[in-house]
Amino acid sequence: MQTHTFDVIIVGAGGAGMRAALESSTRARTAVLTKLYPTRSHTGAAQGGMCAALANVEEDNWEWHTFDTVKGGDYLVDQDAAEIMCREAIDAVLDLEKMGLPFNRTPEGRIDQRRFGGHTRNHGEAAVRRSCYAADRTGHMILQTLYQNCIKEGVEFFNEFYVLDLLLNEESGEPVAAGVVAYELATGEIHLFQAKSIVFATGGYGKVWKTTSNAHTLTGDGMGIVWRKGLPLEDMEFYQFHPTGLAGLGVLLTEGARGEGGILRNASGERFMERYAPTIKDLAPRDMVARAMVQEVREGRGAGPNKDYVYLDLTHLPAEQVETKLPDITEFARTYLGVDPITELVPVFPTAHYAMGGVPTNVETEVLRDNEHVVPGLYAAGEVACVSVHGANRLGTNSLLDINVFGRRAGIAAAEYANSVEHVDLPGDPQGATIALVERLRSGTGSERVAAIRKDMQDTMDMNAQVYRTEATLKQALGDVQELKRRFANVSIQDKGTRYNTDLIEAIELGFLLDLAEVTVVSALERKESRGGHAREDYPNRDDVNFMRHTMAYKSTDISGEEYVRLDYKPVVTTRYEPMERKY
Amino acid sequence: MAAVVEETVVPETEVPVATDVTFRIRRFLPDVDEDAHWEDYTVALFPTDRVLTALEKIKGELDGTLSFRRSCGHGICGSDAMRINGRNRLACKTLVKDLDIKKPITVEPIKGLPVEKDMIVDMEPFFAAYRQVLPFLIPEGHEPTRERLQSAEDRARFDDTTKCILCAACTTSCPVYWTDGQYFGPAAMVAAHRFIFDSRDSGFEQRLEVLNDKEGVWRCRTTFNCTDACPRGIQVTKAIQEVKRALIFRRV
Amino acid sequence: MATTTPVGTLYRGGEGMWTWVLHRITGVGVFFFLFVHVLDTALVRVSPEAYDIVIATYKTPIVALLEVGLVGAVLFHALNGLRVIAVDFWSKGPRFQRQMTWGIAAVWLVVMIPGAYYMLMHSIEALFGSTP
Amino acid sequence: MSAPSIETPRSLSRRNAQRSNFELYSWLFMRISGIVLVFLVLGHLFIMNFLDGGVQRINFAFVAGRWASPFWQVWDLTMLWLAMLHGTNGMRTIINDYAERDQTRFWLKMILYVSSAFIILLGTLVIFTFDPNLG
Ligand SMILES: Cc1cc2nc3c(=O)[nH]c(=O)nc-3n(C[C@H](O)[C@H](O)[C@H](O)COP(=O)(O)OP(=O)(O)OC[C@H]3O[C@@H](n4cnc5c(N)ncnc54)[C@H](O)[C@@H]3O)c2cc1C
Ligand code: HEM
Ligand code: SF4
Ligand code: F3S
Ligand code: FES
Repeated sequence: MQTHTFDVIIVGAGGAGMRAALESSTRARTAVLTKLYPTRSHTGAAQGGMCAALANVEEDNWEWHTFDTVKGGDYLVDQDAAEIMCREAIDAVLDLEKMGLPFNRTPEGRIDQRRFGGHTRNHGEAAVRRSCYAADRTGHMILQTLYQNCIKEGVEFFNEFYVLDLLLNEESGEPVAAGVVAYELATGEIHLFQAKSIVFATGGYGKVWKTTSNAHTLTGDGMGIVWRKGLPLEDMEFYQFHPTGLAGLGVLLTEGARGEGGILRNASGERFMERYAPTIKDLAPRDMVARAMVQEVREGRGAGPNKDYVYLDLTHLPAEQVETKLPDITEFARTYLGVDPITELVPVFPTAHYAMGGVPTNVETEVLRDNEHVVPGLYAAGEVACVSVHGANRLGTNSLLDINVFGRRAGIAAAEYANSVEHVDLPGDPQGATIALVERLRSGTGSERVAAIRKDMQDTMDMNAQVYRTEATLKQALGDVQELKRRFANVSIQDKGTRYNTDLIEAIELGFLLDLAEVTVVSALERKESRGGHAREDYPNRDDVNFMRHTMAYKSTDISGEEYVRLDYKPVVTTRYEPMERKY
Repeated sequence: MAAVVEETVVPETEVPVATDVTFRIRRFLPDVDEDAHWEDYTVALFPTDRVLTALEKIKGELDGTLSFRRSCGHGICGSDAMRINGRNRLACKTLVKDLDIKKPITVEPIKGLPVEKDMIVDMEPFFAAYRQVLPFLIPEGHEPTRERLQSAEDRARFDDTTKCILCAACTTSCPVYWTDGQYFGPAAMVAAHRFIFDSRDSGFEQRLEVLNDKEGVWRCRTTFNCTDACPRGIQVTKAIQEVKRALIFRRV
Repeated sequence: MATTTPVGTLYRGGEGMWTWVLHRITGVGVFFFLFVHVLDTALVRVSPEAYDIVIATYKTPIVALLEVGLVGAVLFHALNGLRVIAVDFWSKGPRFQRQMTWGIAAVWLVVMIPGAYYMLMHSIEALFGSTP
Repeated sequence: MSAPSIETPRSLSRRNAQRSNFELYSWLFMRISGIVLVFLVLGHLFIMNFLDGGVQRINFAFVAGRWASPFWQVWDLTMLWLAMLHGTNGMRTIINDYAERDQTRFWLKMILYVSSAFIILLGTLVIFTFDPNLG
């Protein structure tokens, strides 16, 4: 076993991780640990764009952007955080351009902007062009540009190092960050990393669901690790289902398609969004569009042999525009469904997409251990974190923005903190828990298989904890997940080797997924209202009296030693916008 | 990409049925195997399933030791380049319906990089070559306060090569790279092209030094394997040719 | 480290790869022929008789066949060389490389079929008497 | 668990790039000489094999007649030099491709250069010092 010592450790090399690394590595000795080669991170899959009120093509300002974000998030957004994000958005985009990102350009040579769901002019008057984009591969360009700049700055990467544990120590009775434990995939070796600051930027956990736009590797490791340490997770019931996934596959077709003028139609060809959001129609926020689509299908207006999807119509757009502004998704539809968007309607249905919730942090990206106190030296940014700028529903493009704004903040804060303190000692037997976890799985002789349990979990979550939920479906999901956790205790893997043991890794990841599925369902059960991405059919209205607050979930043990999910609540930060009814 | 758009894949008319498909996979487990060997696996698949789905199924249901990298599952992260029926492809972008399933489908690791385990190869030499061509913007002059201006035409000039996902399908399909691992390979040339032809960049002289090297752009023998292999449809050979001409005429 | 370089199957490259293989083989072949050719021509310096004896062996049917092979090889190498040059210097070259490959194949056949017939005519005459 | 020390980031050592245009020029030379050779070699083959009865008519006297003219002397001399340099340079590439060890590579190239030089000189000598009256 090896021990490495750094000032700052960044876990994850997606957009958030690398943006942090660029700031931190110039200020302090930094290492980036990532379970994937940096360019494999799922930020690269993001398509549509990144919003900032540059006002390059029409009048705009960051205050309108803030309002849209707050309203889009169904007023569960912490408004101080949203203000920071929308104000810093402009520099975030310009910084990327200076780093070399090839944005699409206006005829004047400025960064071009297009419409996106929920982004409006003057507090909801009409859709505004705010999303800065590079065709439909904005995330790809961000990921490549950040990686290229990391090469330029000589950032130190530990590629294919799976972080499996967070090391905390006590200082005057309070937890402080001390390091992480990582498993080197190539060799099966355990490494200890001691650091003054640790930044988690490990992305989301979409693989809890079956139909998802998320990568196989988005298994919520960071949230899972933090959770197992007894630290809280915030707002886990708010998970976003993106309206336009390729039907049956979940592969995403960007909202930018509707930003360019695409229209959703039901089986009879009706533009049904006119009924649900008369003002901005197809460009309503995602939660509303996803619900409308499910509603259409439920009421028998779905298309296809099983009437289980609707159509995205791009056929009225000039072929030129589709080919140049949306080349990738055009190809996805052709490759995976054999449908040509230029001449045919594309079957689409909501797909699990984005975690609004996650590891709670303040606007300095410091991780909270309860409603008020932070864990010194521990930071989180990106999809893993919950600042919360997205509240109950994230607006499209605000995540690429989030990773850049808060990734940058995390890098600066972590480095500055590291420069002001000494290393904390590692706790006793730091690698013990990790070795036990690995050995238990490697030497397990049970009869259960990882793939089977994972499939059952995804099936029940798709069935019972998707766009619409009720007390009954959520209870069903909870029972199923708990049963699966019992089965998981009896799991065994076939690969007993040390090198590139992906069998083992998948088992570990499944463990995290099961934990997160449970937290999600428990949090959802207790939120007896409908708000943003959380739609309870048994409580169809928003209830600001009882639920205008964030959920904080903790892993706890009761007197009999049984583990359970304990829920607590945290107030929402409101600065200038009072909650109103959400109409578009 | 899908060469033929078949009517049958639109589930309007026909509900597809699963058929048994055999995969002949080149296996190598460093912990137990002396040498690589072939192994056959049969799984039931739909015509619209990807080869990646098949590998997932084999790993999940038949043999957990089968190892390969994958992430996004739809051709955007570059993890799963491998040799399918003799050609470099992304497993997640190759559909069963586009393969001849009467014979076993062969799956092997990409060629020219050291095989670590099954489909997993050591990518470090590949990324080392990439890093050598200075794959980042080297801007000129002072930083402007706003964005640098660039016309839409100037932006279009290098669009093709910005699509690269560093999957290594091209480099490991190149006959020159197989025999001479020192050659930078097409992917590095693509990266160089992306910056040389960016109107905002001024690092031509610095990159020239690398590209003009013995193992640089002149090693390319225009065999077009890279262009055929590229899952992003990048005109790789064309990009290399443009770099060559830029070097000869010393202008972009 | 127990890593193996797989000797795997042959890479199923496209036309570009196979024409490159042929270009290489023909290039090497012609190069070695040129070696021998300069040596035998050098005999003219030694003695006319020696030269004529060697050249006489060139007139046998077997060498005539080889001669056809040589012309075929040089012709292919030359045509493909021009194609490669077009790929490098003509901006549309890469786009039309496949068409150009089939183009040179056609030219090669058009030249070689009558050419081979013509070159072998003498041998055929020598072996089977004159053709009608 | 064994603990091989890992360098981070793992890197592949690479020879340093030298500033020289040799590869550029040699690449250009291949194309330019190729174009010239098309005329010279194809012309040569055409004349030798197809005009007036092909190889059958070649003998000392024929050669003697041809090299009496400076035109054919220059033709053949250019062809000899270009073809040999072109071929040698091509062989150099091939050796670079396939010879795995630096040692082998070096010696193969040495053999190549020496024999090529010998052939070029021999050929030149023959063309210039050829005495048509020898017969
Ligand atoms: C298909 C798709 C399209 C999208 N389009 C848009 C869009 O148009 N606009 C927008 O704003 N947002 C979009 N999003 C959302 C946005 O892309 C993501 O939320 C964001 O990129 C997340 O970035 P990240 O850096 O937090 O995580 P990721 O990019 O997912 O990176 C996670 C990193 O963590 C590492 N990691 C994970 N676990 C471990 C571990 N245990 N040990 C070590 N390393 C670990 C991984 O290797 C990886 O490097 C889209 C998302 C998807 C899926
Ligand atoms: C007749 C006209 C000829 C043309 C147009 C021509 C053209 C070319 C070109 C363009 C190349 C470079 C290929 C590349 O870089 O990929 C080449 C390579 C080569 N040529 Fe020629 N050539 C001709 C004649 C010859 C002759 C007469 C010889 C033999 C002496 C020869 C031997 C070679 C060799 C050995 C190579 C190297 C092949 C390789 O690297 O794969 N060529 N030729
Ligand atoms: S150029 Fe194409 S094949 Fe090569 S690495 Fe990039 S995406 Fe892959
Ligand atoms: S395969 Fe290799 S030889 Fe050139 S055209 Fe592509 S780099
Ligand atoms: S899994 Fe991402 S490219 Fe295939």
